[in-house]
Amino acid sequence: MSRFSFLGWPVVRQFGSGDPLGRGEAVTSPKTRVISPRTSTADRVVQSVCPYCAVGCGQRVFVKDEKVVQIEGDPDSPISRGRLCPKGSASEQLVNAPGRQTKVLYRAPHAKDWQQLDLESAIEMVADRFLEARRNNWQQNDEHGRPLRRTMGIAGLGGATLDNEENYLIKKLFTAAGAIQLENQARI
Amino acid sequence: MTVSDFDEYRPPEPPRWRKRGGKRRRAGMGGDRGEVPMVPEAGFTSYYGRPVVKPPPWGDPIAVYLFLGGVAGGSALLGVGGQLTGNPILCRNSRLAALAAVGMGAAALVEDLGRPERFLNMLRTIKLTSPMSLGSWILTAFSAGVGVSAVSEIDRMTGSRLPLGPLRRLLRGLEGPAGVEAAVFAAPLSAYTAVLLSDTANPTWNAAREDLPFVFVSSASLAAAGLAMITTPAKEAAPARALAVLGVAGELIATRRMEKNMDPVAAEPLHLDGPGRMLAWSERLAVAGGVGALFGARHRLIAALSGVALLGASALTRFGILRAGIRSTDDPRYTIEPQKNRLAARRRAGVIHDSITTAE
Amino acid sequence: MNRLTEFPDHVRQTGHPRKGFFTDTSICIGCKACEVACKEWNRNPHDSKDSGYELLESSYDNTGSLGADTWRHVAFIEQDQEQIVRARESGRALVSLGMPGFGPPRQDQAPNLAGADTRPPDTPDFRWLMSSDVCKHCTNAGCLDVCPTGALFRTEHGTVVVQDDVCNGCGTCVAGCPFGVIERRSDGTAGPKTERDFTPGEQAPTRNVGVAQKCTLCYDRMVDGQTPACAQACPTTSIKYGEREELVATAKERVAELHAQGLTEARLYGANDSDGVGGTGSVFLLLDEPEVYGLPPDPRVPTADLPRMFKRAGIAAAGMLAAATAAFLVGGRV
Amino acid sequence: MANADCIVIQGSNMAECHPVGYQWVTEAKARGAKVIHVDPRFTRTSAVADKHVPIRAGSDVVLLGALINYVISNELWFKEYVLAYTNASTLVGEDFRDTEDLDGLFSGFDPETGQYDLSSWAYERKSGAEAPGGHEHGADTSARAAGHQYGSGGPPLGNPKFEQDPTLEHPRTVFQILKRHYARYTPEMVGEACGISPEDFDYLARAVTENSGRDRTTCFAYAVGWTQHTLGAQFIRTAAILQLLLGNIGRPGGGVMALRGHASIQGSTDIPTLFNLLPGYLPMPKAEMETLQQYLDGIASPTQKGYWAAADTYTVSLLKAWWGDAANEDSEWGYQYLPRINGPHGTYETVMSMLNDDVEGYFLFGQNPAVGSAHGRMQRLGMSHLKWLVVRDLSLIESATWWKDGPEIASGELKTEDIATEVFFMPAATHVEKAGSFTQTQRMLQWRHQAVRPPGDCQSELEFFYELGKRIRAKLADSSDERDRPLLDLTWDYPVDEHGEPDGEAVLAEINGRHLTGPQAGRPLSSYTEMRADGSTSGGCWIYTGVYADGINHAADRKPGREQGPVAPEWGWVWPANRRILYNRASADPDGKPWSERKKYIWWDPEQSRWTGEDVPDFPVDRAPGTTPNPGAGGAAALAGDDPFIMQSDGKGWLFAPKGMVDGPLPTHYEPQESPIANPLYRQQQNPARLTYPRADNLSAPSAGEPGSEVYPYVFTTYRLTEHHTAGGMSRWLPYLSELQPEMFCEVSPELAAERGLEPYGWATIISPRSAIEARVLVTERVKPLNVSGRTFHQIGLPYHWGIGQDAVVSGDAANDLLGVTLDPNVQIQESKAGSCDIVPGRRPRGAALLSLIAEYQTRAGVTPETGNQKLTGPGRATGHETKEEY
Repeated sequence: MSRFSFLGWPVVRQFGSGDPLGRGEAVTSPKTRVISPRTSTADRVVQSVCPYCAVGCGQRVFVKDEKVVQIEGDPDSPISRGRLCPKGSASEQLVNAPGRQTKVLYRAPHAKDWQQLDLESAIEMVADRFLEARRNNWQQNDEHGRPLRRTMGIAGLGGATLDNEENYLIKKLFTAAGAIQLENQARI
Repeated sequence: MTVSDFDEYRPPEPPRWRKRGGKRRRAGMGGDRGEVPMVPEAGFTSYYGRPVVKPPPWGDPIAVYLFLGGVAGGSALLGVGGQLTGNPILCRNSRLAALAAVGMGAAALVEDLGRPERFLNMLRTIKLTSPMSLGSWILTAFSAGVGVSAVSEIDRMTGSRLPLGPLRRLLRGLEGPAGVEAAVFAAPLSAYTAVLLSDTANPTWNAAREDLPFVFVSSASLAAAGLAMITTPAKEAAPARALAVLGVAGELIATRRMEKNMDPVAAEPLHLDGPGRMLAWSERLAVAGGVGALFGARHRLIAALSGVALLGASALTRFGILRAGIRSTDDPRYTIEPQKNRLAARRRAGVIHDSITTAE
Repeated sequence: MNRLTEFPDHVRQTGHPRKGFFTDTSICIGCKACEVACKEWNRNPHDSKDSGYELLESSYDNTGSLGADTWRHVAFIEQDQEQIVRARESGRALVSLGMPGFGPPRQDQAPNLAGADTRPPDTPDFRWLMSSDVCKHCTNAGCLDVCPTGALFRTEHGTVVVQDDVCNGCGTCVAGCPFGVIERRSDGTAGPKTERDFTPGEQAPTRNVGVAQKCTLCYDRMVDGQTPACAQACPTTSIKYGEREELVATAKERVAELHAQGLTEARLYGANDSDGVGGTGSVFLLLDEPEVYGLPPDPRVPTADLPRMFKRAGIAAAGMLAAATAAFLVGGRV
Repeated sequence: MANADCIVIQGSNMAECHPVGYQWVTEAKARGAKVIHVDPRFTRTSAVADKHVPIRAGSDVVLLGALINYVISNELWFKEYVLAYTNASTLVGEDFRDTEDLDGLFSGFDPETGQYDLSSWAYERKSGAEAPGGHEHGADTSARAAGHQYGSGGPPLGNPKFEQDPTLEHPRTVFQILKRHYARYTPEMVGEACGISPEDFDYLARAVTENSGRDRTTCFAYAVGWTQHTLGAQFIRTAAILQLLLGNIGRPGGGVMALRGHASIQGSTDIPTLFNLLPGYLPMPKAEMETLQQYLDGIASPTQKGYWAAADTYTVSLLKAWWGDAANEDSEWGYQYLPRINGPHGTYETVMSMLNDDVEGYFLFGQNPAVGSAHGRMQRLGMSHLKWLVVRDLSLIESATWWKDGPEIASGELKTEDIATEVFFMPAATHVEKAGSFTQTQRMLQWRHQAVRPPGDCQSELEFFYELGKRIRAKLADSSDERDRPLLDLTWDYPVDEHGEPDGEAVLAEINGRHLTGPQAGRPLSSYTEMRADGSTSGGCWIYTGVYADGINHAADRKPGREQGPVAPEWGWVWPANRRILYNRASADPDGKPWSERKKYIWWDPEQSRWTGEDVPDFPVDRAPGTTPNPGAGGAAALAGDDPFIMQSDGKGWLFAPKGMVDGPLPTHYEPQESPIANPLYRQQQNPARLTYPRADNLSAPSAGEPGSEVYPYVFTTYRLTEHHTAGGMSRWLPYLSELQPEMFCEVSPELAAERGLEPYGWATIISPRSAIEARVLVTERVKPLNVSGRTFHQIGLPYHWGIGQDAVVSGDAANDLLGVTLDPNVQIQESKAGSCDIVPGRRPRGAALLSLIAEYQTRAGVTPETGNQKLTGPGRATGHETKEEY
């Protein structure tokens, strides 16, 4: 309890109100009287789609102080009508999971553990390795001399929780690089 | 279980682990498949043998409080008796005992709270439906009286050396009325804890509701009397011995009545395992203490031993009752069977309007 | 019931209709979305802290029961044909009681079902019951009645809620609940993985340790006119939220519909305002006896007997006083 | 689905895997629809269905074939529908031989290659009718090879006039062939092969047929329970045939519904990260397609019916989108920039290449093959051969940590310090930390707005790959190597926000396409029909054209559902052209009238001379019902007024597939790769055209009748639980989901538990020819032993969500480790729904002893790489021999 005030004392309130048995409004605390859901105090609400299965349930993402404070079903969605399965209901924990990694990690050849690496170097290293592998394993023609124009040195396997736009860019880049071994969850 | 040459490389089977009473007794798939070693009777079904009602999170401090609260209540009565009958030693010793008991008891009570720092919230409201609330107010009122009277005694014992100043006169003046005030709340203090236990969904405690107050006031009486027999010379302790004998008699009778009135299934935990042994020993000690009080108590040592026996008996009663109740939540049978029986009995009697399960 | 118990219609005085749940277990798919949505909204810790993450040996149920951390709990019960037949029988017996109502069974109430063979030709040889349990928000709530601090209170919507800033964790309510719902959150043995904040990769301490916890029917959402998290998430509308009166009407329609299909095992739980807790705010449609789901078959709010208990305690106290008096009368002479 | 009168859920555990989708089933059921669940296990779906029919895993074609037989022999098919809208009356050529004639083989099988020559399956052409455009129908050898080269329209047929017999009496009509093909698929056979009782079959058959017709419709729903088989594509075909016969395609409450498991798995095939496809189901060019013209000829004949005829416009628009000005008439629109394929290069081939050290680098984005792919051990060992590995995920999944805590480290097969693979773990953004679109299972694109910035180093794939592409291009900027031109000429310039995140809408706009020249230059296309092959339009994925019509992101349309009708066209955008039900022309009769008032959906409005209704008509909107096309016409113009199947080259629904399926024009029952049961229908045990990979590290158990089959006497089937998500990367790291299903378990019947001494909730070890795993035992009557071919047949259920690693909240052995790699020849999906195994009580051995246990079983069973990999087991066996796939 915060500072004691005699008139706020439930004993006084219960006998001064219609709640002599002290089971209702007489015993509420100041905090209770101003309770409000964090969905209504959020800075903004963003419409999204559940990342788990392919039903495509609508989600509403509540953001407060640039943090996701709640994700729940979007009642507007004609697909899901506001409902979510357990996985969809756990989306907020997915985003804010304590076990989530937010730093780049690097394991050197033969190393026994991870080390930290800055993002900039990591992308640069990957780009170098991409080009090297592409070059090392280039196949220009097949046995009949017909063009193949491809590299077998690079492969990719994607999940199906990627956006269409992401898949598009990946497919475009890999194809232009001649890296044909690109697959995704759809085959698994 | 040997299945291959590689068994030695298999990890050892870990001991079967249990979660919150969740995994014991595989009463599985509805429970009446005969896999339930404990409850073989047909017709009993449960959800994987899991409890229906939960035990309150009350550990030993609560049993200690039940015991000490009783000791305090009884002592306060002995104190006021001594006060009114001119038995200052009994009066003094009982007042001090009451203060010590209620002090430690209250401490035990606070100790057992989930948020001890919020113990003052007990006086946030007066709730007629809450024995704990009423009890808190009783305890407070009682403590006030006991405190004033006992502090006065302490002051007297220390040769009026407490730094009380002008308050001393006030204290001395209030001492008597305070003792009486405490005595007014003493019996309720001893009795309310029975209601506290019975006014729950706990199968055993609730089934004992008719007679548990009698057991508790008897136990309080014999315990306070026993303590007085230890602290007070035999000459001054005669009323305590009488109270002890009455208490023992009362407890023996009340306990038997209680069990007779209880649902037989709900009464079972009173005889099982640790609680059962405690209650059995409680009775033996009570009888021994009572006999000692009745016949051998002019002898100081016998009186003291009887007193210890009585205190022990009371403590065992409280621990026994508390734990029997907690034990009764362990097995859903104690909840389900009496309820099914009483529902069936009501239906047989033509009372069919009050079932929680309805077909329409 | 008595002068200390509440009236079923007490909330009418607040100007708000009484809110509640109707959980229709006949369409529950056991997905546990309600459990997760509830924990997620109320930021409850997960329920495996004292055990590690292990199977609970109860079909697909691995949270065990309602408790301080699990406010929605889905039960899974596997039954063979014999049990199904028995459930149908017990349900039919209930129908033929012609209840609720006063007096002996009325013949006109359900003649067609009482006598007929209600075992449809396709009685399955197996079934898997699923049921999402929740706090009952009783009309006469044991937990609320015994709470000494006023931490538990009856909201203007007729629900029963713990004020976590008031509760001192005395635990009386735990014993007071006939359904084993409310529980004190244990003290912080929670592993680091349970704790979380709204920051990825960071953790916050568990809230409300040492305080009694149970379903609030999402009081915070309700005051804002929002649906409780579990009901909003429920994919099949097995959990329905709304005004209790309407829900009870829906429930009665539904049970009649199932009976008409010969499914006499269907029955309502908590829809009767004359029962031992004055009816519940959370009403259930069950497909077997309540104890099969871990629900008490005849719960009774302890407050119903409280006046009597006070009286007995009064007599006992008087007896103690008398004994003490007698002791001084006797002992004074010795 | 909510409009269906009967819903058969088969090969899917819908209530568990798609709980929110299941609301429509619940709703239909509440309205009186019958729901039947056909599945090996009694699952949560069965629990809320009207009936559960247990079936032996992998025998679905027998059941569906028997339903087809039931429908035909009891004259229950929807005659007007079948006659008007399917190829039932078309005649097949004289050379065709059915499996009934050849004991399990169709005509055209080449035991040398293990493949079919499809030419004998062709329709009979009317005498004198010449295939226009010089496109030889049928005998075209390039069309013979694997199905991975065809888009959704199937292969080209041209538009010759085929022989038809509207009386359906000619023995070579599709209808009669169908009838003969399934004549032996009887209820008795269903009992023998599937373990389904005659009563259950009767119940199912009645339910389906009584709820089909003018007034009523039945819907089939399937998921990976069908696709993950060596017969997967044929399972779906069987259901489609049945539904066509019953008139349940293109109508409300009908159809064969795929239930897909991932947020955008539909999208990732539409815009495929798949080796054999370009966006919009255009095939990846093969080596022999040296010119653009050859490529286009391989897709579609411009004179065939339907919208595939315009494939040239889709292809050129795609090339324009990718290579901009470098794609011009002189450069064949940049066709030569495309790499070529010359065989399967799927994920499993890739892993085998890794083991051969042919792959240097591997990107994993949001995928956990160490747990989620078949034969996990091969996956992990493959990765240990890489030079470098990039793992982009939310947490440290097993595929990122196998080098230090994987099962092979524990068994001693790998030592951390010996592994030379460099591993980059790059944290990814979650779905709320990036904007973009998902395509859900009914082809709806829905836009997600960005809610917050990704934390720390986390990045979206969009940002990462855009950045990677920029750097690669920068590093090559000075290159004069002709091989680098495709990268350098690539249109790779998207607007970025202040944090460097590319604008997803700009990418979507490119996918949608725009006019490049002419008065409308710069304007987004509003329909794929606006695409041109002359370089005046661009568009990255023709089927998505229209999503950005008028410059508005229609995927972000969000008019609340309750403010719209049931079709809700203003929520999201459905390809193609925002159509919610495909082929919905079939919801009206040939005259354009609804089949019934109750099932009206799209109909012809004679006053306005337009198709109208609740949805966007999937048909030329002004093509009147009676229209007969100009004989010379091609494409959409060639569609008759009653050709509802606008993507099929003859406008009809295919009961018999003369093209497109490489393992048979009609679905036929074969046993799974591993089966303790002998094929009760033919001497041919397995699908002869399946793709096998005989390797010492990919052994198969002997099938029925072969020595050693008793060593692996049980069948396991893998599946998912509601509480987890695939390999667990998005669920096993979350306490709320982990606590709901904390441990790996197996589900066995009480009978099997008794037979093997398995203790309830104790441990069991499950051994397959590839691996052995341990699991807690759930003994449950939900798994029933079936009586199949006169013997008791036990199935073991295994959820596959767990994996061995140290970072997840919960971990456990991975069921997929048990699986081998054998693939469906049409789509190269692995068989993971049925495999042979043994089960014994107790935990599995640790360390090297685990390998010894597996080896001991292999020795006892006498398995070799050849075991189970004979293509032919029946008729041609004397001449057939083991085939090795040489790719």
